[in-house]
Amino acid sequence: MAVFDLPGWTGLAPALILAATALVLFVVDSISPRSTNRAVLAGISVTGALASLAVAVWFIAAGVGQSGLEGLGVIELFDGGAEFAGGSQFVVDQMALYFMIIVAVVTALVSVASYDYMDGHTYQAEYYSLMILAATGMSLMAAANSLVTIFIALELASLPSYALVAILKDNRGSVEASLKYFLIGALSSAIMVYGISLIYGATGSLQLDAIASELAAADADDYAYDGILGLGILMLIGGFAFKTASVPFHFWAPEAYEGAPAPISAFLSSASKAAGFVIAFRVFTTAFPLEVTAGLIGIDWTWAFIILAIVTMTVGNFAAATQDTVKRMLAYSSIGHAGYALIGLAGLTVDGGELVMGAAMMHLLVYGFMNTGAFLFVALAEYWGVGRTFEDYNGLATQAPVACFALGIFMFSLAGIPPLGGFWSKYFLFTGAIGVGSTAMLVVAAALVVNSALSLYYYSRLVKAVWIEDPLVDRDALTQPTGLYAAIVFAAVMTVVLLPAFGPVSETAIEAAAAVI
Amino acid sequence: MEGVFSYAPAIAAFPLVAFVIALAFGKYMPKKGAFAGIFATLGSLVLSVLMLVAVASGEVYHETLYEWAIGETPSGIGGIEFTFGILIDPLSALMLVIVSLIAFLVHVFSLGYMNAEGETGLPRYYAGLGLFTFSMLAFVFADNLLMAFMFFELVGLCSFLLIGFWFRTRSAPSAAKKAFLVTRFGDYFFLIGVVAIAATFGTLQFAGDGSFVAAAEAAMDGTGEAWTPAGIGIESWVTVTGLLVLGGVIGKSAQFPLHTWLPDAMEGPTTVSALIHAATMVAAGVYLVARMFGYYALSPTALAIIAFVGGFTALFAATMGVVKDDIKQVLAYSTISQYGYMMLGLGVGGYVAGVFHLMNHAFFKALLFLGAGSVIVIMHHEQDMWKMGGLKDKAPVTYYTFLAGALALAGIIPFSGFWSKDEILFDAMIVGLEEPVILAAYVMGLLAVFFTGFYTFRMVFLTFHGEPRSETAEDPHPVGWSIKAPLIVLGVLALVAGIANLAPVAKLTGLDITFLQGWLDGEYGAVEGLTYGAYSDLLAYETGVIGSEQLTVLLAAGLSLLLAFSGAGLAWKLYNVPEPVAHKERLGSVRETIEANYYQDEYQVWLAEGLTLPFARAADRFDQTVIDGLVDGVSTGSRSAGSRMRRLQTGIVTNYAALLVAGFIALLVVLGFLGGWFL
Amino acid sequence: MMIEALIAVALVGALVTFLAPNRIAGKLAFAISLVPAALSLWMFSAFDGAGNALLEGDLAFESQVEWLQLSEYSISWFVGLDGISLPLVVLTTILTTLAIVSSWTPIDERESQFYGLLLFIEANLIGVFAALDFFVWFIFWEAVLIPMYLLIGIWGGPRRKYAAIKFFVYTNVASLLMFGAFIALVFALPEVTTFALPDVATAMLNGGPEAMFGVAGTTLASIVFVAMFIGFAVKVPIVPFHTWLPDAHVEAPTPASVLLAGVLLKMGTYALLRFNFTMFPDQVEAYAVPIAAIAVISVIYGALLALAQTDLKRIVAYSSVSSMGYVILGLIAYTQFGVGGATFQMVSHGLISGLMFMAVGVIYNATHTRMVTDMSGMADRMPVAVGILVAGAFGYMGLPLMSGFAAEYFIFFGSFGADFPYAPIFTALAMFGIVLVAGYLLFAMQRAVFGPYNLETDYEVSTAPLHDIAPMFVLLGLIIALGVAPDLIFEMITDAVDPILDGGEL
Amino acid sequence: MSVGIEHYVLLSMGLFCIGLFGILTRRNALMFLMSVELMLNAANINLIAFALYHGDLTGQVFALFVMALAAAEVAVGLGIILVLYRNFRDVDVTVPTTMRW
Repeated sequence: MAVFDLPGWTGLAPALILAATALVLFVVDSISPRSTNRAVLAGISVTGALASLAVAVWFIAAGVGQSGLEGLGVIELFDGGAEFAGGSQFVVDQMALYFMIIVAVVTALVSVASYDYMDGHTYQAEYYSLMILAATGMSLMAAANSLVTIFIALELASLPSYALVAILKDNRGSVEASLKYFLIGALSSAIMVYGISLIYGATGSLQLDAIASELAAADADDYAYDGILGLGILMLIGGFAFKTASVPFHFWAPEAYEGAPAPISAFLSSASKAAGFVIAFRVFTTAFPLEVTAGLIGIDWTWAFIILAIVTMTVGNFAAATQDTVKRMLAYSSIGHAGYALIGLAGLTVDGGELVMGAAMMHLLVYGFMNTGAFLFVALAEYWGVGRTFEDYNGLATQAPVACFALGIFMFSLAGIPPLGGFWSKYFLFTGAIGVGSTAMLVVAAALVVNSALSLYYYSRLVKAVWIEDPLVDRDALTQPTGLYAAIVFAAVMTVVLLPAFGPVSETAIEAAAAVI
Repeated sequence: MEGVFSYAPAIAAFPLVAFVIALAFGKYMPKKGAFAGIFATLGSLVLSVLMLVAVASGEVYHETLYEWAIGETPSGIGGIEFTFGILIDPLSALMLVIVSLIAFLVHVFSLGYMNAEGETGLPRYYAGLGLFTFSMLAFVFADNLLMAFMFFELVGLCSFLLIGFWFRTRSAPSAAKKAFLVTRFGDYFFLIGVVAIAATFGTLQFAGDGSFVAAAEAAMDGTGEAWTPAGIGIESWVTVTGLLVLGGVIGKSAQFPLHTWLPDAMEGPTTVSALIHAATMVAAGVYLVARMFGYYALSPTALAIIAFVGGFTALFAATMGVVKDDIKQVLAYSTISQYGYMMLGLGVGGYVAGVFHLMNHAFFKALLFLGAGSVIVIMHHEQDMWKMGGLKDKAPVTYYTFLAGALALAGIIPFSGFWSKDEILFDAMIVGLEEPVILAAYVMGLLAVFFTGFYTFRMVFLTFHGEPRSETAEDPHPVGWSIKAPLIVLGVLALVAGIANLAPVAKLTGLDITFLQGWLDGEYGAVEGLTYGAYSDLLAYETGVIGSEQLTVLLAAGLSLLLAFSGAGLAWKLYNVPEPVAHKERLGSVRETIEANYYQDEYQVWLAEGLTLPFARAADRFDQTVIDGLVDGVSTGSRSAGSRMRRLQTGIVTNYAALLVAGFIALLVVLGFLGGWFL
Repeated sequence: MMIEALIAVALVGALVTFLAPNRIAGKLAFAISLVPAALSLWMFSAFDGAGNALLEGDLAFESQVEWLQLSEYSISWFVGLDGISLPLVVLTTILTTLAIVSSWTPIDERESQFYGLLLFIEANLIGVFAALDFFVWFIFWEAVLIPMYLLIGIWGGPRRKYAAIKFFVYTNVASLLMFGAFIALVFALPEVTTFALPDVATAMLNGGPEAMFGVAGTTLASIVFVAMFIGFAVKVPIVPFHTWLPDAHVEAPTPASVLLAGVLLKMGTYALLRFNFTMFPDQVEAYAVPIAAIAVISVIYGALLALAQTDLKRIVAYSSVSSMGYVILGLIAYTQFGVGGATFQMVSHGLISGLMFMAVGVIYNATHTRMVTDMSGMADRMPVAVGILVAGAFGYMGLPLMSGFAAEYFIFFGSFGADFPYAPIFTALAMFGIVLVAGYLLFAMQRAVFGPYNLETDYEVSTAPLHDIAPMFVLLGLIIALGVAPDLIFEMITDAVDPILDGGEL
Repeated sequence: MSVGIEHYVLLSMGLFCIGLFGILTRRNALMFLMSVELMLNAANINLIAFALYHGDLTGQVFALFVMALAAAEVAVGLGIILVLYRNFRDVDVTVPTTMRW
């Protein structure tokens, strides 16, 4: 394969391409600051996202990160040469590429949708470039292999997001949302940095492998730093919890998703969440191997995730059950799904757990399609100006059957009902949770049952609104914006196709999981 | 003669075809499909007679024609085959002739009774008759218990359809429902019996070495093995199963306490009543007992119960018959009572007597009902006897034939009814001399004779004698040949049928003139084990005599004749006057009870509507509130929990920060304690 | 590839119909649905399978393709038919076709969507009965929910939304419970690396699960058995998990009711037979008495509830609960006639209840009420429809020479002599249902269709059109055919049932 | 006396708690922002102290990164506070509650 010939740094190509795209957007904007040519801007960002996607897919197909004969092995970057034993700051393995793909896909979808959604708004160029920058950050998070790079990438993803949420400057909701998002984000990042500093103190290193080796070297019997280390780990979890919108760091999410422009909500709830999970996965599998860490801090850190998973999915689903506005319901449901994905970390065990973690990764991919699609439908509704509540959506199916058919697909897929992609990932999570075989995970599985029953209720409520109910007010005919429709239909098709064609996804996910564990 | 048996299936097939034709094309046909039925039943009749002749010439027919289902018995006594087959032996051949004859006559009579009266929905009527005849004929020549049960049930269906023929009224559908439900209740036990017998012996055949009767015998004398639940002794288990089957009999043959449907069944057209009472539905029960008599013969207990139920029903129904004003009602109760006699006869081991009375009763009861039908036509569908009177001269044919039937019913020598009823009472008496239970049954049967004579002639006198008591009775409606012909045929039969078995005469004179006994005993030909002789060997009854046998015979005959005459005489005294009046008040306090039929309907209706229905409603309320309430409660509960969970999101960012930190600290505390960081 | 063809035709047909214009949708769907019907009938005639699909039987129309690899576990597309599933597939295709015809009259809005959903549900039902890999089976099992939810929700009666969501959530929760239990079982089974039902069944029959969650293997097996039983009991439904059924039935449009009662309920009993009663012989023996008690309660209690109703559809709905009780009784009898009769009853009840709902629907089309208290003497105006209703009712009562009697007789005979404790008593108690069913059906008839004609309408009630009547005649013909010649399917059923009773040893 | 590592840690923890306290009590957005800065700087103290303690530079380098990012954060934050003021005529963070529950 051609990858051999390329220098090592090209391993980050997917992220670099995005960065380049952002720069191009700046250039374009600075050439003609006044005129905003939506087609060009959207086109550039879509191209960039697709290019990043293509490269990532190519890498993964070429066997980057795979061990064995045909595999090309993991690409390690910036390991500072031989004399510096720190280890690499970035690593491009299957998991990194997998999440780069998710990010790129979501970015592409959102850019396409934004073409129509941002019609008539100011700051188009800023919008796109910020989005691509955030995407770059997320893409880097996927590959970051040291607490430093992780923090930087995370901030690179966060800061543009704050601005994106506030992009509708004269919309109170948008501003309020971004304020809350920013404040909670700042707090969480502060907590996270402090956690990093504590971990640094306990281990004297910031690079994940180095941390792991330090811990392995430490003497478990009289370990002085257990408190510091534990607190540090917990604060780190706080940082991730913020990014993945998990309880108790989720408070920003409902407002941010509701107030932000719908495409941005889609972007944050799908890509940003996935990015948050990838660093969580990497840090806890690479830096804090279970048995070692447990020996030092005296407790399995999976307990933290078990608690978080149960609480998060419960809070998310129960709060979503009785919402009045569709967008807020989706926001809470995305918290609930964060809870589902947390099972991927909660289910880790000393001997393996790749099944459950792989399932979580699958879920995040499928979620990237179905949840993005759902939020894009909301974007469509906002574009039509039909209103925000369930009642306002009543009877849309009679006027826009295709979009509503797609919405039905997204909803049932989110609920995990076959024959849709959401079924696999959700039920594999369930399967994995049970397969762990521990009683605690059995409780998690039970919580999953209760919550998905409830989620069934509120997802079908939306389906009921658009398909069963009759319109409260008679609307005039609805237009069919090309970009939004294209994005929604594509997401829907992918959601369906992912049922029969799930094989590659599940295999890649499980291999990637097995590789890092 | 061998070949004729290959046509046996056609006996039942003809009416079935007629049913289909009448149903499908009836409304386009002349007489609305009547002729299809007439020709079909005629064909059946001819074939049946041929069968009779064939049997008389010494052959019998027992053939399995069709395999319904086969498999393993759950009780693990080998495989079992559920089949359809034909068994034509003296008993079934005789019954085939009776049924097809009556059915034929009823069809003919219907021309005058239904068509001439311009009824609507006649195709439905004739289709029903066809199906009815088909079911009954198939039931008669069924060679196993399951097949018998199936057609037994179909007979019930047909009765439902025909009793409810006038569905636009309120009463007819109700009566039809009652008939089906009450008999269904009996069939419930019957079906348990069928299942039990099949599970016990692994066969349901009536005849041959593979029959459940033979299996039961073998099991009882230890040569064969059989399954019984929870190790019940085989003897008692045979009794239990026998009684379970008897449930169906009691239902269909309207024995106490399941007789209540029959009087209501008079809501159907009179022709249907004739068919039901004389030849098909009600006869089916008693015929079933005769059919599997060998099985009952194995269980004295079962027989005693049969006899007692029969005797009691005979008296019980007869007493109710005396106060009825509706001519059909009187006949209805007489039917119940007469079938009581047959049960009595079979119960005391008088197999021949029972079958004999079954035959005779078929003739004279059909006659009486058709006669009543003719009267009803004459009276422009007036059924109250108090509005009749004096029809004797205006409708002589009807009168004399009806009279013949009445004499037979009352058991006046030399009419057919006398011979059979007397034989039953004689058998009951000689057994009763040894068995107190049977004696009680006999006494009740004997008393019933008196009432029979009374209500029969009360009916005759009120209807035909005296002065006309209404203008319709003044100028009666003429009746055609299609009504008269069947009456005449049946009238003759009612008179002479007794010759078939003049047992008393034989006993007194020693002449061999008990043809029916010989017939049923297989003198001409029979299936091994299904003969009177074989049954008698199985019977465990002791019989005694008073003085010599002749004396006993004379005593029994004289006693019943005396009672019959006195009953008739009383009726003559009271009602054979120009202006008869009701004498009910003389009954005093008993009267209400009797007129209310001993409150039998009341308590049964109460069981259905006073007990079951409220219970069902209560169950429904329980279902709606408790069970479904739980389900809905879960959903409402979780939704309210959800709306409480929403409130966490106060919208004030400072609270968020506080909650966030609180949550974080909580997590820290939990894990810290578990991990022991604070030490 | 026959089964794939069946499913594919239905799926593609569903899509085509969904996109077709409303006015031709009905006829189009009918034409399309004839293909699966014909195919399945051909398969019926060409059936060459033997034995039980889960227990080393030779399958008909088998096909297996690797699908997913889940760490060491593999999921494959695995379908095939045996003597139990084939009759149910045929039942599905035929009932769907007839249901489509019977909806020409009542469905007058959004036809293309309606018929599309009908075909979609048919595809999934076929899949449920044909699938032999757990995940494939479960996908179809769950996928049935969506179309039924929409069918009830969009075209249903006044309380349709409540009924639809209740059906949707209730049955789905049950499925989740059952899913979890089964997964735990598979993980607990040594050296089982697939979710193929035959593998699981074999492993269960020799050895069973090992300890998991700190409970012993046998205990785990019992827990799983109970959990799965409950999971399926909701679908069947068995008392006390039945309350979704009457609501769903009453609110659903006639064709949906036909499929719901005709086939969807059979999914539950079919699954019970395939899973609980094939894989857990020991637990079946251990829990015989409670299950038999539940069966009897379902029969009697369901019949009592039916007796208390005045809505014709509700009556039939509750009578379904009662009839399903017979199925459970037959299954727990664990004898050839018991289990075979239960399977026979699945088909028979599918036909009869379908017929009943169609007849009620036809009357409803004319009267716009289903309350027996609101109408009287309907026989006067629509003789044919009422005639068929009466015929169906007697079929329900188990009239001989109709399939209902055969089924019930097999079940009773199979369970009376069965060797679980008190079998004869339980059987006798359950048999009392045949009296109650006659009671409530005749009671309803007498009030609704007989007696003097009386119905407050501002229009003239006329007889039903031919395309409403024809499907019912087809069903009636099938019912009588199966009643006269049960061996049409009973032979292949017993052939597939025997291995279960022999505990897999052949 | 010599200043041990624990003193630095205690100092940073104190600082962190002060910042946290400020966040929980102050309603002025700018105060909020400053409190966050305090927390970040507490982390910086830790990093530098530990770098000294462990005798490698990564900690100090990281501290520089943190400062830079803090600055960026403040920039974005101030922008948001600006639009906040423009929309709500106030910089009180508890005022905007149009979206809740």
